[in-house]
Amino acid sequence: MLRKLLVMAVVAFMAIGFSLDAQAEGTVKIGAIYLLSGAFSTYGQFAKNGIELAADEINSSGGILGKKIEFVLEDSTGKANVGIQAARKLVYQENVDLLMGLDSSGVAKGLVPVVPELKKPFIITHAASPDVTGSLCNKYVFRISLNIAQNTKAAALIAKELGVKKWTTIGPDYDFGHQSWEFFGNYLKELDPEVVLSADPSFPKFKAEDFTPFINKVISDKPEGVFISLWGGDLINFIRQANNLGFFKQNFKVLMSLGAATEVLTALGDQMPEGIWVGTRYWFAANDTPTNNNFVAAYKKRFGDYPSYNSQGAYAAVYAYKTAIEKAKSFEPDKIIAALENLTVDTPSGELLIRAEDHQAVVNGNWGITKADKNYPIRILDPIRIFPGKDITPTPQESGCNMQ
Amino acid sequence: MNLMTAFVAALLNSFDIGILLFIIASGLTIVFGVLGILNFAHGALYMAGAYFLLTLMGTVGMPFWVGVLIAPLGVALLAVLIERFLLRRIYHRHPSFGLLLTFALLLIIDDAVRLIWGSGYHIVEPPQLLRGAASLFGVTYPLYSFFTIGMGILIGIAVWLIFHRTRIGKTVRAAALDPEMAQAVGINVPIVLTVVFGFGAWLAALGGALAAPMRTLGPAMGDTIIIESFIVVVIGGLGSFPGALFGALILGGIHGFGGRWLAEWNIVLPYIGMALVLLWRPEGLMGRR
Amino acid sequence: MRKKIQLGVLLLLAVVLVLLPKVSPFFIVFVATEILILGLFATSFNLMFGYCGLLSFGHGAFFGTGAYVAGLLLQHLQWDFIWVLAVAPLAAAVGATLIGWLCVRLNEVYFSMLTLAFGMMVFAIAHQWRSVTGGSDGLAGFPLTEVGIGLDIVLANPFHFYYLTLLIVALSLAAIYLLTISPFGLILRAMRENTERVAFAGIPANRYRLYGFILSGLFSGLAGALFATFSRVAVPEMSHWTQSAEPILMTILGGSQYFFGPLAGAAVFLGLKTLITSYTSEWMIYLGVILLGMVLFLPKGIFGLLERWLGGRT
Amino acid sequence: MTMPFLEVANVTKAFGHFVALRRISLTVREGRTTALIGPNGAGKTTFYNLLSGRLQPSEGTVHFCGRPVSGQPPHKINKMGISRSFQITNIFSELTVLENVLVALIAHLNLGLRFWRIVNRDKKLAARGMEVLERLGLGPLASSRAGTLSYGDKRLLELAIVLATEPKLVLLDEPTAGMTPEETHAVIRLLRSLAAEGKYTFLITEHDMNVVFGLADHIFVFHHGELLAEGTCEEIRAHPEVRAAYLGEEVD
Repeated sequence: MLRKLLVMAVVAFMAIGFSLDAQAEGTVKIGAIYLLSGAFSTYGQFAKNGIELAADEINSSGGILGKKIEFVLEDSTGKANVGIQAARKLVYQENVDLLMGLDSSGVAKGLVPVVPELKKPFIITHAASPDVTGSLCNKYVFRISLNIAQNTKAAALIAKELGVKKWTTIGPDYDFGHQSWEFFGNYLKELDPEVVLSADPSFPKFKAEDFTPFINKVISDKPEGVFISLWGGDLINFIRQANNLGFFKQNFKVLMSLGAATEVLTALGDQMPEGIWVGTRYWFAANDTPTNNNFVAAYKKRFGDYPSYNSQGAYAAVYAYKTAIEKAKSFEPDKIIAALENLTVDTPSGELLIRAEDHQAVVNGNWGITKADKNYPIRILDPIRIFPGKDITPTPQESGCNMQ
Repeated sequence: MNLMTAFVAALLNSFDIGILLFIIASGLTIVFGVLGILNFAHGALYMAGAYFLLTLMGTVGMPFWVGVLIAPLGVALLAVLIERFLLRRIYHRHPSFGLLLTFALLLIIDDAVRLIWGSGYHIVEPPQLLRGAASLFGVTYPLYSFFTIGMGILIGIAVWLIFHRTRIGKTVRAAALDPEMAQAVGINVPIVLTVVFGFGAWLAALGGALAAPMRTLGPAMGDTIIIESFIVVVIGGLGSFPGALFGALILGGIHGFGGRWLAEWNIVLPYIGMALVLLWRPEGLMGRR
Repeated sequence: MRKKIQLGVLLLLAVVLVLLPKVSPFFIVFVATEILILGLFATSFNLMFGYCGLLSFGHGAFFGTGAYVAGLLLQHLQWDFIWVLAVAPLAAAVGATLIGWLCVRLNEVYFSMLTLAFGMMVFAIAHQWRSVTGGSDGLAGFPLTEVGIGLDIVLANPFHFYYLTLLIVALSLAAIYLLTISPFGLILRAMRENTERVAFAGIPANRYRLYGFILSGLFSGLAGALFATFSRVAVPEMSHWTQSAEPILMTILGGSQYFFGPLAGAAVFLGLKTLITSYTSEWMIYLGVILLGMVLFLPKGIFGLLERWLGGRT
Repeated sequence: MTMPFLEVANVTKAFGHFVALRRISLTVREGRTTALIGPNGAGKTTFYNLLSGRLQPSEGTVHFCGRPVSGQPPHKINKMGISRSFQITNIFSELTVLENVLVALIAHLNLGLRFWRIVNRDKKLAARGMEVLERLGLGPLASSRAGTLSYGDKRLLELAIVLATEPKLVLLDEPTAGMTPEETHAVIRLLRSLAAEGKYTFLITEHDMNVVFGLADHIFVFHHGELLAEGTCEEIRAHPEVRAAYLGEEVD
């Protein structure tokens, strides 16, 4: 009996579920695809916070051209095929007007070539693979977040200033880690041909948990500078283990390309070493503009934390859509796309320009040196170095984009 | 650093990783040996141990030493309920149902932890006494790691003594060898199974609590551990307790030395190791046919 | 009587599947395509599990091989799709021959663990061999070609692709079904119960297991090739153990003792997943609870229950 | 017929330090029903395992019709014409009775890789299977699931699987163990009539001396892993050492 009920419930649930298709008039629907489950779900949560905040702000001040924002989240689970199916679901089943999202480069690279079939604009807010606005670029896809090329160009500029010549890396053993090192190395070589890049860099497997062998190896190799592209939980593990082994007291400079991410600084607290160069896609204290101050204050009030870069990216994307739609005075996908090209958007991370040639935003890079400050529960950046987007963004020719 | 110190560092690293794996995998192998269930949710219980400790130390404000004792007991209690109300219903079915049921538990516990503690990262501070590093043969190594190695050895000896030198141990082994016979001579087999599952979970959670000061706490942190534990028990011999030690040290060695000298192969070395053992001695290095 | 009911249900299913795109919301076509492909994957897995008694935890290796070979052929050679579909499963079958040759001598959980190990080795190759496989990002953006042999089918058109998938999956299931009722299928079923007895009756048991494994790998590779084309990517996760776990889940859910069990399991599993993810980002916990209920209350899977309702076996 | 039928030369089987069989040499002649007796632990089952390929001898050789048996896997030995039954009933209980026999027939006729044939539609194959079943009186049960048979019928089905591969030498491991006296008598009659057909040569182990003396033309006695004696029923009955070691307790 129980079994019958169970199965009938499941069947009924499925039947009802698939026929539900409520589309309220007078709303603009945004579909967002992020990592919502598993080890990296914190990034999806951040993005959700950003969208929620932006949507509520916009809705309470009249919406976009009078339409309220409604958003639907889907889980990419970090797998490209899941992300692609989620995008189809958002467009065909949920009837969304606009798409945004993507944390993982792998998902982005898989999904981007499929977006033209869906015929909706898509703003990427996190995934950093250069190819997405490079060799794989297309009319529908935009990115407003810092990509690998931009961030590593900033890192290379710092490395040049530091003046040390012998560099190695510790990065996760997947495409992001390898690409970060390639880009960093190439930029640095251009800036300073005398630089020597390690022939035997360290790529611990992703989610390795134990970085001790790599820490020991780098210490014993005695480089002059170490470029670290680990991120998230890996970076936290790495820093704690490195602290124990005196890694940060060695005679080499350390650059962490994603070291100023708030989820890392929050977890580590005073375990985060001071005096280290760290980068991030957005730093909450980097811009003293009304847009940023309002965002940080509203975010802190609502979620009790300093906003993460991923919240900022999602927040900015919603506003980018708003700006574009108001410029286009239309909800037609093609018109929105046209409006997004060459659009200047005022975001918490500063003004950014979405280039028409490759749809990559020319966006500032944020770096700084970690410092303890008793007014903050986390390490902050002092001094902060902001690299203007135009100085660190490769030209459209360099990015390899061929729009149609 | 010369080759010698690099070697010692890798060796220490192997023990550090291996002993922790041993604590966790021994729970898995004991549960398999007695209940015949390969517990997919074992890694989730490891995670629960770490998060329980986080709350006991953070919200409740217990010192590490108390928390590390209590957190695993809490998880063991949870496991007892799982055994009593869920697992018990499927012992008579094909082993694949055990795998499926514990997989469902993995999904539930993973998400429940995320709902309760959030999706962000957390760390647990080691106790004051164990902060910093010590030097051994010219190698600097975290003090806390020496502590986990010591704890692992103590736990190993204690568990071995329980199984081989006490009445309880004999009862459990009898129940594992022939449940019907054991029942006939007056052993309450269902209770034995409950206790053993709780004990296995206790070991997993203890591993989690001990790992907490070394590892980042985050969602799904048990997912890598569970596969590593499978590899350990297969290399050592399914159901063999000494095998779990042996297998854990081998896998620790693979990580310690492979991580140092064969890093780009690191994602596959454990599997190559497991395949070689299975082809050479399918029953595992210490297992019985 | 039972035969007639079965035939009737099958006919009804066929009609529903053929008419589906005409009546369902557009997105359901995608869900149905995915169900068909993964249903084929699960059915080929079940050739080893349900019929031969060997639980492979590494079938992602063949699924992934099929996906990558299809992706590479489309990316670099732009072959007509029909030839891609012919070659990709063969590549998977070659892989299954090598891996199977080593694995079939083991039994039970040892077989499962050895296949897990080889599956993860294939994953590692896909993940690390960056110059060929595209590393962790995999192959993406490969073009979709003509189907070939004069067929006017556009792969990018979801309806076309659905019907093509339906045809291929139906033909494959028919082929696998014929296998299971052939003398070979009888030997497999006998080996599930007692491999040694079969050997003492004069059958080289391990070689037959290997043949079964190769066929199972072949169809898994076909499913992989279809899936890569459907998803437009070939990524390392397709051979990860989490991918290998999916057909296991689907098969046990649907009922491993029934030929259509894995397909039914795929339908329920993917249907639930698609649905729950629309309502909540905590889909894992809901899926977990539903799975738990099914394990506890449906010992013979969904199909076992359906059969009882239709008055079949008691 | 100069070639010996089954020739076992100097066979020893040791498991570590334990020697299960020590330097056994014997010859089984074609057409002569032969029994192998001995107390529990004498090494009879080990000996069967060596003959059927489940185990390999530590030393010595086994030849069948001049071809080496030792070193061959079970399925090849079966193809040479040696087929065995098991002490513990070893049938496919999920399959039907007919399917059980078909498995053996498919093996024997090398039909296993006819992927395109449908087993249930193959009338010729079914007829052959039915023939074997009828011969053993299992015909009416052909479509029952094997697991539902009575114990005695399961033992008969086991014999049917063995005979379906048309072996020259049939190794039976305690074929009447656990049967009722009526069933035992039936089996003795059946085996006698099968032997009389001249197609099969039986090698039988048995605890039941009535069965042994009722069937065997020739008897080997194993004791502590060694061949203690051989001869006709009368010779064995009269053999002093056999009486002392074994028969004393069982027959008198």
